[in-house]
Parts: sequence; C-alpha cells; structure tokens
Amino acid sequence: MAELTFRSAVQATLAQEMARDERVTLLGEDITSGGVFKTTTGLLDRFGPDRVWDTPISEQAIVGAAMGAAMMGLRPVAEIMFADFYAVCWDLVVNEIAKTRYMTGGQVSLPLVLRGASGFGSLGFGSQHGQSVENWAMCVPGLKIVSPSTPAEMAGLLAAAIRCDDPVLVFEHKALYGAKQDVGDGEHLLPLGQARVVREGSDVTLVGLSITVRYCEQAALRLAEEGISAEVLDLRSLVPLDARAVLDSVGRTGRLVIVEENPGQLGWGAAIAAIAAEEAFDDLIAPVTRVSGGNVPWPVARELEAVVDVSPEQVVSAVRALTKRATSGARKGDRHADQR
Amino acid sequence: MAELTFRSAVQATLAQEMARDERVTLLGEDITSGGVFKTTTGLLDRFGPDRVWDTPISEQAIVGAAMGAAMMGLRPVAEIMFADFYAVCWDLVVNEIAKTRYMTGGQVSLPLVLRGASGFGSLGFGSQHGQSVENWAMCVPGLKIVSPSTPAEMAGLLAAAIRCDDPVLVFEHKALYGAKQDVGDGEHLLPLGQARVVREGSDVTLVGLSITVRYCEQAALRLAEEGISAEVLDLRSLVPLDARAVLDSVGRTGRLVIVEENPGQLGWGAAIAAIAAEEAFDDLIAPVTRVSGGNVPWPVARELEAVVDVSPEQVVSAVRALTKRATSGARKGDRHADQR
Amino acid sequence: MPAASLDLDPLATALGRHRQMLVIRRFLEKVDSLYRQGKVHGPAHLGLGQEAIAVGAASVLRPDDHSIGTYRGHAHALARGADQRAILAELLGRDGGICAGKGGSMHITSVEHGYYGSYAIVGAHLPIAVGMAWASRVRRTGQVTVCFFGDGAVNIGAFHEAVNLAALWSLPVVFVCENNQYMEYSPISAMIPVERPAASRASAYGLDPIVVDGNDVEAVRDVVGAAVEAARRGDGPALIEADTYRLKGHSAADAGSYRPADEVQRWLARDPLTRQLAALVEQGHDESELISMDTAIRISVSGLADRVLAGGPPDPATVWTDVWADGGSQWRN
Amino acid sequence: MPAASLDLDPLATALGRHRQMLVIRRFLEKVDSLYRQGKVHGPAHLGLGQEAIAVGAASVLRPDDHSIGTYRGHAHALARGADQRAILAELLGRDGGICAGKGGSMHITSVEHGYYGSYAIVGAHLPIAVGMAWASRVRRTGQVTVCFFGDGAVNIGAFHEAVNLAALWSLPVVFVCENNQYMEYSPISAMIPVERPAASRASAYGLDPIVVDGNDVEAVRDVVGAAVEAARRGDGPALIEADTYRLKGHSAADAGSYRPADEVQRWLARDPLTRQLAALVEQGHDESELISMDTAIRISVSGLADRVLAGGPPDPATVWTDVWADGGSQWRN
Ligand SMILES: Cc1ncc(C[n+]2csc(CCOP(=O)(O)OP(=O)(O)O)c2C)c(N)n1
Ligand SMILES: Cc1ncc(C[n+]2csc(CCOP(=O)(O)OP(=O)(O)O)c2C)c(N)n1
Ligand SMILES: [Mg+2]
Ligand SMILES: [Mg+2]
Repeated sequence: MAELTFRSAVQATLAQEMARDERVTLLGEDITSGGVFKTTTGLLDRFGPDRVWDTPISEQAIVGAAMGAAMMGLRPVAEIMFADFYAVCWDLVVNEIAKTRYMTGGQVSLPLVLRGASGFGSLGFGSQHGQSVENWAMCVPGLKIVSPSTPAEMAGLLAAAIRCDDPVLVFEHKALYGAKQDVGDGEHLLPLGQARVVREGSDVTLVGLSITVRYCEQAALRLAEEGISAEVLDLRSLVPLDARAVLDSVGRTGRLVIVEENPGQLGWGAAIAAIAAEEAFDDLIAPVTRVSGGNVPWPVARELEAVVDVSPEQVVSAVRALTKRATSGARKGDRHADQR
Repeated sequence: MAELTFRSAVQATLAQEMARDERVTLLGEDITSGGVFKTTTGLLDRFGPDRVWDTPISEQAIVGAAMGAAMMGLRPVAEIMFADFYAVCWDLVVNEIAKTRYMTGGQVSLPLVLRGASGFGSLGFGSQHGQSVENWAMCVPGLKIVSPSTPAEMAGLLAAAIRCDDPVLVFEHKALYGAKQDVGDGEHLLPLGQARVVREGSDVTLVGLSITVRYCEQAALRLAEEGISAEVLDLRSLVPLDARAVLDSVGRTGRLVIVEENPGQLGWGAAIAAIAAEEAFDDLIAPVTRVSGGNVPWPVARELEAVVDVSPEQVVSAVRALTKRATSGARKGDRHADQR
Repeated sequence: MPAASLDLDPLATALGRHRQMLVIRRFLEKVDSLYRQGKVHGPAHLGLGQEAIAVGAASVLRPDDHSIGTYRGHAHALARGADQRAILAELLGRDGGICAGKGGSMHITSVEHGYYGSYAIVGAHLPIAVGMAWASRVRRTGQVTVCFFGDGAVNIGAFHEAVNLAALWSLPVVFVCENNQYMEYSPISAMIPVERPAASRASAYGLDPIVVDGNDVEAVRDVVGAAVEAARRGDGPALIEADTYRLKGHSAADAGSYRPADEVQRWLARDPLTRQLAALVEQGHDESELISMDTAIRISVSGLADRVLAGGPPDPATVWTDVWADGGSQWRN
Repeated sequence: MPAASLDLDPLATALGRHRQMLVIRRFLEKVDSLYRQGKVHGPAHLGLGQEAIAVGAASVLRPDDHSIGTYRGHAHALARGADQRAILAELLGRDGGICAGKGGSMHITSVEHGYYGSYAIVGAHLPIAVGMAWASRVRRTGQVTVCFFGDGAVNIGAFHEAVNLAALWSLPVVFVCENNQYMEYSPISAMIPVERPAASRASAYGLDPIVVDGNDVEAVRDVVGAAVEAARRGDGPALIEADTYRLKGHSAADAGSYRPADEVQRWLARDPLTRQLAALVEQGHDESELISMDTAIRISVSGLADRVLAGGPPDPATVWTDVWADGGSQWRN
C-alpha cells in the first residue's frame, strides 16, 4: 500500500478484503461513485454491481439489509455517511444487531461492518454532522467499536473488523481523512482489543482514541520540553477494551489523563476513568483527569468551535496541573518523588 | 393525592398539570384508553380529545409532533411506551430536540416531556423491552433526564418536568409502577437537579437512581446491622446533575459505591465515578466502586435475569469489600480510622 | 416446490395443513392457560385465530426458504417445523429453551427450520428481511424470504424503507401483513388515513394491492404461493394483506374487552379451523376421525407441557455466553 | 390572504416575486463565490435554480404562517423576509449571525419571519412540521405550515410517518417536495421504484398526486396557494411535488460533474428567472428596467458582503449560551 492517506487506507482495505473474500459486499448512499468522502472510489468498476450497491436515503433499510445479509452468511460493509446518522437507524444497531445473537441463544452470527465519517475536528459541520458517537455505541453490549488514529491503523483495524465474525462499528474521523503515512507494503491486519503504546513515558499516562491520539502526541512533545515524561496510549477500540494496557501504564506513571472528543457529560472517557478509579486506586497519585469536548451541541463559527473542541494545549495544562500538584501524603508519593 | 402508587402518581400528576395549564397536551399509542401501563386512565374523559391524542405506531412522528408543537408554545407530553423504543426515534430526540435551541441561537424553546416505562427489574421483558437507557440520553447535551424512585418523587419530578421550559425525558421504572406510598395532599413539586439524601451515614456513600435507590436503602439496612453506616443518595436527575451532593457526601464518608441498572460498560455510573475520581481524589480512602447490570443483552429466564440484574446483596458485598480494605497509608486513613 | 420435498412435507395436503393448524391452536391455548397459572415469565403474545396465515404460507416454502416474524411468532416457528418442546421450554424458562432462555416468548427463533426469528420492535424486522432476500439475490440461490408483520406496523418508518428498497432492488421477499384489525387496543381503521393498512400502500412502491382471506388456509396458500414463486422467478417482492382476527387479547395479559361483542362473534364464525374442518368433511374426510385427531393433539401437547415443566432451569453460567461469535461475552480484559 | 397584509406584501405582484427571486439568486451566487474564496466555514448547500419554489410558496403565506426546510434553506428564509445581513454573518462566521454562529449554513432559521429552521438530517423536519401544524389545529388558529424537502427524502422513514400522521389527523400542513432530480450524486429516478418520488406516493396517504412546474413561480404560487387555503379551511394536508433543478452541485464543494451536459442545458433553458423576466416583459414591463433592478441587487448584495466580512467574530463566551431556556448551558453543579 506504501504511502496512503487515511481516506485511501479505507478504500485500499475495502478493495483488499473484497478481493480476499467474495462475501464482502458493500452498500450505502452514493458509494458507487466513490462516496461523499471518496472512500469507495473505483470499487464498483473493479468488483461489479453485485458487490457494490447504491442505496436510497434509507438508513434503517441499509443497516437492516446488512444485518439480514450477515445472517445469511454475507459479510456486508455498510456505509453510514456521517456517524450522526446512526440516530436514524439506532434501533437496528442497538436493539437488533447488538442483541440478536444473544436473544436467539446463539443461533445467528452477524459478521458485518458499519463504517463512515465521524467526529468534529472543528471543520464547520456543526451539531448534526460533527458528532463523535463512539460513546453512544459503548452504552450497548453486543457491538464492537473501532476508531483508528492513523492510515496504518485504519488499514489494519478495518481489515480486522471485516474479518471479525461479530458486528463492528468503524468510526473514520473526517478530520483525519487527509492524513498521510507510509504504511509499508503487504497486508495490514491488527488484532482487535489491543491498545497501542504510541510513546513510552513515566510521569503520566495520556489515553486517546482516533484524533485525540494526535493531540496526546503533540502534548507529550511539549511536556517533554518541560521535563515531563508522558506515555501515550491509543485505545484503538472501545469494545473490546484493552483496560489492562491502561492499568499497567497507570501502574508505572501514577497519573492518568484521558482525552476524548465527545462531550464529557457521558463520554467513553468516563468508562476509562471509572475503571482506573476502581482498579488503579493504589497506583494513582493524582486525580484522574478527563479532557473532553464541551457539553453543548457543536457550534459552527471557528472562534466558537475552538472553545468546545479538545486541543493539545488543554492536555498540556491538564498534565501540568497534575504534576504540579503536591504528591506528599499521596499513597505512592515516595515511589514517584524521585521522578519529579 | 394521599396514598398513591407510582403508576397513579403519573396519572394524577398529568391530570394536575393539564388542569393547571391548558397548553399541556398528551399524545401516544393507545393512551386514550389509559395506555399499556394505565398511566393515562381517565384523562380523555376529563380533558377531551383536543388534549389527549392516540397515535399510530410512529415514534418519529410522535416525538417530532411533540417538538413542533413545543416550538409553537404548546407543552406536549409524549408517551414512549417502552424506553427501548427511543431507538426508533433517536434522531428526533438527540439530533433535533437536544440541539435546535442551540443551533438556532436560542430562537426556539422546546418545553416538552417524553415519558414512559423503562427499566429491567427482572420482569421477563427481555432485551428489547427491558433496558434502562438514561445513559443513552446522558451522552447528548441538551436533554434533561429525570428518573424518579418513589410515588412522591414521581409526582414532584414529573410536575417539575412538565413546567420546565426545556425538553425533559422522564423514565418510569416499570418495576416500580405498583409501589405504594402516602404522598400527603396538595400539589407536589420538586426542583430539578437536587439530589435527595435518603439516609444519612458516615462510612460509605451509596448513589442510586430510580429502582436502584431501593437497593441502596435495603443494603444500608443490612450494613447497619454490621455496624457500617451508609449514606444513601437519590440522584433524581442525571441532567441537571447534583454533583455537589455526591462530592459533599464522599467528603464525609471517604467511600463511594454507585448502583446503576444499566450495563456497566458505559453507564451513568461511570460519569459519577469519573467526577469523583477527579474532584474527590483527596477524600477517597477506597476505590470508587460501581454495581452495574451485566454487560450482555438482557435474558428472560428468571435464573438468568438474577445473574445480570443488580441487587442489594451485590451492594452489600461491594461495601464490605471497601470497608474491609486496609485503609493504612490511605490519604485520609487517619481521619477515618476512628470510624472503623 | 420440488416433488422430493413435497412427499416429506406435512403441509402438502389439506389434511396436513388442518393438522398443523390444530397443533398450533392447541399449543397456543396451552400457553395461554400456563400463562394464567403464572408459569410464563414475561409477556406472551399469542397467534390464536391467525393459524391459517402461518400454515398456508409455510406450506408453499421450500425447506431452504426463509421466514421471519414478530413477537407474535410462535405459530410461524411451529408451522416451519420448529421443536414444540424447545419452544415450550423457552416460554416456561426451563433448560433446553429454543433461545436458551435468552429470548423468551417474544423472540422465538428456529434457524434450523428457516425461521430467522421473532422481533419485538414493531417494524424492525422488515429491513432485516430485505437483507435476507438481498443475500439470496446476490448469490442467486432462488431462496425466498417471507416476512410476517401486523397491521399496526404499516405506520412506522421501517416498513416504508424496507418495502421501498425491496421493490427498488426487486428482491425475492414476500411481505405478509397479518391484519388482525387491531394494534394493541386501537382498531387499525382508526389509525390509518386509507382504507387498508397494507394494500392501500402497495402502489406507493409500484406493487399490486393484494388482499387475501387470512382465515382460509387454502386461500392463503394459493395467494402467498403465487407471490413466492414470482419472487423466486426474479419478479421481485409482493405485499400481501391477510385479513384475520385474534381470538384473544393483544397479549395473554389482555382480556381484549375493548372489542365489540358482535365483532368478536362475527369473527368467531370465521374461525380458520372450523372452516378447514368443514371443507375436509365436504371432501369426504370422516369428521369423527378429525375430532379424535384433535383430541390426540390436545393430549400430546399437555403431556409435553408436563414433561417440560418437570425440567430444571437453565444453568445461570450460560447468561455469559452467546454475545460474541467466540461464544462468550468478554468486552474488556 | 387579508387585504391588509397584501398591501405590505412584497411578493404580492409578479414583479415583486421576480425581484425576490433575483435577490435570492444574487445572494446565493455571492455565497458560492465567497465559499470558493474559503470564506465560508463548513459546507454550503445552495438553492440556485430553485428560487421559484421558495418565492411562489412564500407569496401565499400569511405573516403568521409557518415554514420549515432543509440545509438547502437560505432561499426559504430570504423568501419569508429574513435579514440578509444576519444570514450572511452566519455563513461567514461573523458576529451577529442569525443563529449566533451556532447553526451555520445548514441551519439558517428566522423564527421572527415564520421560518422555523433548516434541518440537516434528511427527513427529520417533516415530523416537526407535523407538530407545528398539530399545534395550529389544537388551537384553531387557522395558521398553515409549509414544509420543504428534497426528492431524496421520500425514501426515509420519517417522511412516511409524518405524511401519514398529518393525513390521519387532517392537519394544516403542506408538504412541498423540491424535486431537483438528484440526491447528492445519484439521480432520484434510479433510487425509487415508482415514477415520481412524492406524487407517486400520495395515494398511500389518501392524498391527491399534485405535480407543479417548480421553475414557474406563478404556477407554484397557484398550486401551493390552493393547497394552503384548503389546509386553512380544515381540509387537511397536501403533498406537492415541484419539478426543478439545481444549477450547481449538491453543495458549493461539488462541481456536479455527474450530470449529463445536455440535461444541464435543458434545464438552463427553463431557468425560473429567465422565464419570469420574459413573462413580465410580455406583460409590458420595461426589460431594461428589470435588468437595472438586477444590477442594483447585485451591487447591494456585494456591498453587504463586504460590510459583513469587515465585522468581527462572535464572542467566544457565547458558545456557552442557548442550550437551556435560562440562556445557559450548565448541566451539573
Ligand atoms: C416501535 C414500537 N412501538 C411500539 C411498540 C409496542 N407495541 C407492541 S405490539 C404493538 C401493536 C402492534 O400491532 P400490530 O402491528 O397490528 O401487530 P399485532 O400485535 O396485532 O400482531 C405495539 C404498539 C413496539 N413493540 N415497538
Ligand atoms: C438521514 C440522512 N442521510 C443522509 C444524509 C446525507 N445527505 C445530505 S443531503 C443528501 C441528499 C438529499 O437529497 P434530496 O433529499 O433530494 O435534497 P437536495 O439535497 O437535492 O435538496 C444526503 C444523502 C443526511 N443528511 N441525512
Ligand atoms: Mg394487529
Ligand atoms: Mg434532490
């Protein structure tokens, strides 16, 4: 695949998996012409009309069709153009797809992928086209949730999602589509449920997903200049969740900052924070901190977006606050004293 | 109102508010005949067909109609028969109702209530009729979320929701409908966003919502026999959230156990735990613990329900684990030592 | 249908169809009484009175064809040949339930017999049926999917999106609206702006309005049979409205007292079983033999119920299985 | 319409309607060029070519009537008299935006002028329009709601539920499908199983199939006017399909190259402005005067744009207002 953008990683991986397994079949709105985000370009020409289907604007029918076909053994990949539109087909996603294997006592399998553009990134898409909704899906057991952070990650995780025998939601952050990376040649395949240590560090653990992994990396660089060593974790998927990776890292650093794009009212970051508060209690020498999107619907004017969007700056100051914090009396103050 | 059941508290409060304000108008499926849970009995006879409207099975139209009418200044109360069905009209709830005031720069108000049966309670309703979905709504800024725990609470909070100028989702736990209580006479009205201290205690704070408040109370009684003094908080609403009440209580007890019926993967309990982990760090002498529903779709057979449902027993053992835990070295061990 | 499967097919003859309707009727009556005895945990929606639709439709399907339905789905599972014992065990919360105790009455499923499940969110399974038919078309298997739903479901968005896409893609799916005249408590006539819930909508999808007497198993067989064969030929979907009536309330907990007595009487006179019995007698079958067949079925059903009730509950540990394809439910490490 | 409002109504005459269409055309062309200059943050969907529908419909509404539309809603806001400057400020992210910078191009709203908003989830606003009309009926105000949506929206569930309920309850709402022949890139003809996206569905709701030339402002005025008055009389809703064409791509970012050149040419020849101009000239209006009116409009729009661009951004602190009725956004203490 060599140098790929996040966008072309989607297209190339879809092509790779369609070539590998004839059961992989695509459907979605305007996808034969490449789709609104050009993630399905050329697939109709290469694989023909039995493999790539344009649909009306009928998300319930799109997702239902994917589910029914998956029950029959196809491996459908349905495009939901913007993640916000999951709201119009939410019943099919959370009440049917997430539950049918269970409520039939395991009589059916649902090897399907729902994928599409998601996220804010201050692109001016506003409140109905700019949401990160990984947290919506995490509320409901029975769905696997993948949200890649780089072109290589996209290639490896999308391939894994398509080969997975369970329903997987893949979120493609629209502000990352243009991101370039040399992903090397050959097939990319990553395990689901294994977080990636993006950068090692000893003072604080920064946990990100999708675009916020970048913010964590950028923050880590600045913190390094201040002599603060930050470990950066890319969760890659929320379900399955690599909680061990987070807990192990906090065991080393004693501090945890979670960076999520969704509003903090109830975001995926709360799940990570709650797990740490319960299972890493003795390791924590400072409060678990979340850097989250503002608790309002997204605005559009640039100056307003800047206020509610998360940023490396916010991560940096959150970490500064934690490290400045007196650790005296803290359970693990001693062990960590030398590091400050 | 005197002695009321949770069910009749809904009916009586709807009647009270309809009498008080002619803008209050009801719509929903089969509600003129009293509704499936008999929460609208007699309202058609008393207020006439302009105030109580039966609808087809069209939740998107029901919720959209409530929204449009609210924009015009009516105060619609729409019944969504089972909270699980929010999934079929989720777009109207989270993308339209929650966002329209904001995205129009405050040009419209949406004084409406969406209410109906919710919750599990091991009643055999299974995975598509037994969910507690307060957490779904909490993911999205712009919605107020109320989930009462007793008949008196239902009366006071439903009245507050109907008089609120913002959209409010009221969750009526179906396992509570039969609960009886003498609620005294006269009008009931409670503030939104003020938690209730159900029972004072000094060793641990138990936080519940809706039916889990009962489990917390039952657990507190048993713990008292063991000499453990548990404070019980009823959150009443998730938005607005009375975080102060939780933090103040944890400031006194040093221990926090959150009891939520929804699956723990990402429940409202995680939001509370995350807030405590960040803002009560110095007060906590033990890990923040969540007692949550199992992370599977709900089963139906009684013996299976019992495994995934939360119970007072689970709360008791969670608290025992925390209090048994060595508090030595804990930041606040000293202050709390005498209490053990 | 290929002759081969015909011979094996218990629904191939009018007598066989009558027998199957009797099995369903007695089975559902038994469930109703077990419910009254408090032995069924959770709601139970019975298809009492609607047996002719389930049996007539099932009788034209190949073993490898698919069907799918609603919470009122027991009849459809049985009509396809699903195991009575496993269904009863599911309803009674005993070990060996057809959904392992995880579905209950509203989600009876027997994939082994081509019945892909009972869904309890009104309208939700129509898009799923479209996907099943889409897979058959993509693979050119000649399989047909029959999707059963109620008259109240025509007002929900999923119905519109599903029938519309099936028509656009010309998929091999036959939508059968069981018009039993009521939603839960509301008569459907008061909830639609047109004369008929399904037939009056057909033209919106370029389909023919098809209405059949849903209490006449032979009529259902003929009409659904023609639609199924057309779908198999590649002529696309059909939308069929089958007029029927539920003999009891919406669920076993509902007395159905909102229904006018004379209306109930009118429909009782059109009971699909009485009519098929009369037809068979007219064709020369011995009435007393048919009666004793009925008796035998009653006896076997109640014997089965006793045996199932004697069973134990499912193993609590199994609550953690069947979420993922690996058999488990682990979501984190 | 009461004579009183007529006098004040700038859309009361054919000339006034032509003028309003020109204002919208030049305004949208300006937005298009500002977009190309990178001055519009986020997507911008323009109604270029569809002005006759917005103006023709607005011309039959009382000031207290309501309208509602999609992300392609600038024309509808302007047709009702919304403030050009405030809309431009919203599109350009300047202070004083009509939605305070919180809506952007896709959510232009002017409640003051009876335009209750632009919604960006396809189909979502049809149920909302039903609610607006329901309120008018409950209060017997005689107000009518006109709901504009695209041809692609007829395939989504919300369309079905909304039109169905409006028909069942006989509500004063007029649904106007702006059939501009395309979804985003797909021709609607390839995405429906019937001949016409809206008209072919009308009978499913007991409504008449109504088609109007959406590029003829006078025809739109007549057809929508009749439907509005019928709705006002209590005769219930109407579903109108207005044939039109977008002169540009789906959004300002789309070149629309998927559209056959001859098709584009055919429609250019039916430009609503050219046709209204010709009609006016035929009626004796001086063509050069009409041309100079156009010039004056161009000049005023670009002058307005310059002034708005000169403005500052909204106050960042305002991002925390307008979530709740109390003006704020506090969700916890
Ligand atoms: C989306 C949704 N809304 C409401 C319900 C509650 N409900 C269950 S059955 C039913 C009536 C359905 O009537 P119909 O479609 O005629 O089927 P029938 O029960 O008559 O077989 C309703 C309203 C539901 N299950 N799903
Ligand atoms: C539910 C939903 N699905 C998909 C989209 C993406 N989308 C935006 S506009 C559009 C095409 C709409 O076509 P039409 O209804 O004809 O309106 P037009 O843009 O032509 O005015 C699509 C698919 C959306 N906004 N909402
Ligand atoms: Mg019915
Ligand atoms: Mg269009």
